[in-house]
Parts: sequence; structure tokens; C-alpha cells
Amino acid sequence: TYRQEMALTNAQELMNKCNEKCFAKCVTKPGGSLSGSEQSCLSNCLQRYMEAFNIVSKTYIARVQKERISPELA
Amino acid sequence: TYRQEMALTNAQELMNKCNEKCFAKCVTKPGGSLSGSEQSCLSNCLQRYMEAFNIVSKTYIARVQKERISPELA
Amino acid sequence: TYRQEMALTNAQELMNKCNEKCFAKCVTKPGGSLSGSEQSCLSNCLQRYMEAFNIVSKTYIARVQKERISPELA
Amino acid sequence: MADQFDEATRKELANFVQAEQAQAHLTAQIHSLTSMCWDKCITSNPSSRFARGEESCLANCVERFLDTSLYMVKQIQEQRDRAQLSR
Amino acid sequence: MADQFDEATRKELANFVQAEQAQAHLTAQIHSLTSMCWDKCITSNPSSRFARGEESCLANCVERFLDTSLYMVKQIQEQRDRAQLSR
Amino acid sequence: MADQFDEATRKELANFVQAEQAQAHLTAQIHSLTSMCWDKCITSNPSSRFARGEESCLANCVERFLDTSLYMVKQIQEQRDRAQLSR
Repeated sequence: TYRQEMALTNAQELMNKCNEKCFAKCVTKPGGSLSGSEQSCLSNCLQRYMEAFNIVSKTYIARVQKERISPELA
Repeated sequence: TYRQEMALTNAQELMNKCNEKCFAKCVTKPGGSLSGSEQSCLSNCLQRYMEAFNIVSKTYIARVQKERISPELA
Repeated sequence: TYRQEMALTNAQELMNKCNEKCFAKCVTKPGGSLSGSEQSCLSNCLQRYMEAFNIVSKTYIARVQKERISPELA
Repeated sequence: MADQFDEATRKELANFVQAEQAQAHLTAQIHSLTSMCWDKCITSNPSSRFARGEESCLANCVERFLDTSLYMVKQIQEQRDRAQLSR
Repeated sequence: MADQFDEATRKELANFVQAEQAQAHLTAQIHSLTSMCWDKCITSNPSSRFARGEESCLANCVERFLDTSLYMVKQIQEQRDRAQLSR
Repeated sequence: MADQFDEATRKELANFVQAEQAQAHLTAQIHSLTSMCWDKCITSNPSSRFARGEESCLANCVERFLDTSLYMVKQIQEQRDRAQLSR
């Protein structure tokens, strides 16, 4: 359905951004394979990025609802 | 009308870019509220970004007209 | 034809990215004209960016084919 | 095209499209704010929890960015008002 | 609209559109990887050839980025599996 | 669809669409150049006027970026010409 497609697009966008940010932070000099420390950095980064996304969502939605900010302005 | 919609989109894009650039420059460590110095930095930044937009527009349009550069190349 | 249009879009995107990256690297303080050393930096940068594009294409396509990675994941 | 639908259906359809666009805009904003505030606030190497101050920085980043947007709009309106007064 | 085409034509058309979309996605990915790996790997001033290590860095950058994408998906699946087991 | 319009109307419509696309492209270019040249030229903290050299840097940035685009196209054409000569 349309709703499911939207949710999928949203999840995909989240993964894309997360891969981009965590690769930038954790794999600074790409070598012949992902090292153990790069992998553990990536695991942590994934958890943190998801948490960050949740903090941002909650804060943003609460504020928009409180002030009835038009989404075009915000 | 269509023209008014274009102008609105344009103004909105300008505001979005301006907010993004000025927030990056003026609010380096987001605190519990916008401080006075952050606010005056934002006012100045808004004026400067608008001026920069005008300088860039004038220079770009003059050059494109002078050389009849195809917009795809420029 | 449609295929030619795609190829053109692709070439244009490559030129846009290349101009952006090479201008950032070679013209750090824009003066009254492009200096000789800026021009030779731009020539070299153009060659390198094209080579980089080829290395990335070859590596990416080989990997996607080897592992049959779904393009959505990659 | 529009002739195919009666008035009520058309209104419902327009409301649906508008609500979906608002939702899509909201989602896009959240992705973009997460990306921007991540770059501003997360400076340590990712570990098993956030470093001191990173979480509050993320929430403040969102709030202050919205403050900034509203402040900028107010500035522009004031400027326009001053310009009209001085005519 | 779709009534104008018979079943076979419609299928062919759908395949064509899907193949073109996959191609467009692939091309967009290559542009974006080139841009990202260029910023990561090319730190010297452009000269008549790549500096030592830059070429291998570009290839490794692509490979490790794909490794990262696959690793992240695996992490999320494992997390979901653990969550289901503990119910 | 196109059958609904006569030749003259169709041409006028095509011209309108093309002019609008060119206008939209121009506007997008100006936004993108402003953003890029702002980052290159405005290094001081925003104050009540531009710092010394920032204004001329902005104008030069636009001019030199257009120079760069034209120079790159010329380079590619020369390269193609050399390749054809050496066949």
C-alpha cells in the first residue's frame, strides 16, 4: 500500500544517511577490509544515529504541535 | 498564479539556505535559548546573505547575457 | 532518443561534479582572472576526476555483479 | 479528468493529498535536522553511549534551529514594515 | 490508458521501466560514491598523476562503503531477531 | 492529448515550457552559486557590513566559476580533437 511504501522510503532514507555519516566517522582510511575496530565503531554509530533520529523527531514534533508552526516555516 | 508560485518557491529556497548558513555560523553550540549575541549575529547574517544573493545574481546574469552562455554549461 | 538523453544527463552530471570539486581545490581565492597555475591545476584535476570516476565505476559494478547486491542496499 | 469525480470526492482527495504532502515535508525535515544536528553535536568517536552533553545538544539544536527560522521571518517582516512606514 | 495495450506489451513496458530505473539508480550511486571517495582519498593538489595510495584508496573506499552498507543491514536484522527471541 | 491543440497553440506552449525551464535552471544556479561562494568568501563573523575583500570575492567567485566551466569544456573538446587526429 501507499502508507507502507512511505514507511519503506523513510527507513531507506534513514539507512542511507546513517551509512553515510557512520562511514565518514568510522572508516577514515579505507583499507583492504573492515577492521574489528571499524566494525565496532559502526555498530555503536548505528545505535547512536538511531537514537539521534528519535531525539530529533520527538523534539521537532513536540515543538511543531505546541506552536502550530506552519511546516513551511520550520 | 504560476508566476507567483515560482516567486514564492524562490523566496522560500532563499530563506531555507539563509537559515542553514546563518545557523551554522551564529549558533555553534546550541544552548537553552538564543542568546543576545546569537540574535544580533543572525540579524547581520540575514542582511549579508541577502546582499550576497544580490551580488551573485547581478554578476551571474550580466555574464550569461554578455557571453550568451548556454545555461546548461554555466 | 531516450538512451542518448540518459547518456547526456550522465555526462552533464559528471561535468557539474567535476567543476564543483576542481573549482573547490584549484581556485581557493578567486581573483580577477584564472591564473596560469589555476588553469594547470584545473586540467590535472579534470583528468584525475575522470580517472576517479572510472575506478569507482569499475569497482562498484564488479562488486554488485559478484555479490548480486540489491541496488537498494548498496 | 476532474469531471469524473463529484464535489465531495474531489474535496476528500485534495485533503488527502495535502495531508500526505505535509507528512512528507515533516519527514524530510526530520532527516535533514538529524543530519545537521549530528554534525554539530556529535564530535566524539561513536561509543556505547552518547558523550556528556551530546543528547542535550541534539534537542537544543532542533529547538534553536526552529527559533532561528522564526526569528528570521520576524526580522524580514519588521524590515518590510519599516520600509512601508518611511514611504 | 492501460486498456490500450495487451498483456504482453504491458509486461514488456514494465520490465523496460524497471531496468531503466535500476540503471538510473546505479548511475546516481556511482556519481555519489565518486564524490564521496574523492573527498576522502584525494588530499594532495591535483598533478599529472595520482599521489601514492590515492588510486587504491578510491577502490578500497567503494568496497568498504559497500561492506558498511551490508554490515549495517546485518546489525539491524540481528537486533530484530534478538528482540523477537526475548519476547 | 496533443490532438486537442492546433499547431500554433502547441508551439506557444512548448516555448512557454522551455522559457520556464530555463528560468528555473537560472534560479537554481544562483542559489547554488550563492551557497558555494558564501562558503568560500565569507570567513569572518557576520557583522553590520562585509569584511574587506568579501564583496569582490563574491563577484570574482561567480566569474571564475563560469571561467572554470568554460575552460573544462574547452579541455574536453581539445582532448577529443587530439584523439581523433591520432587515429
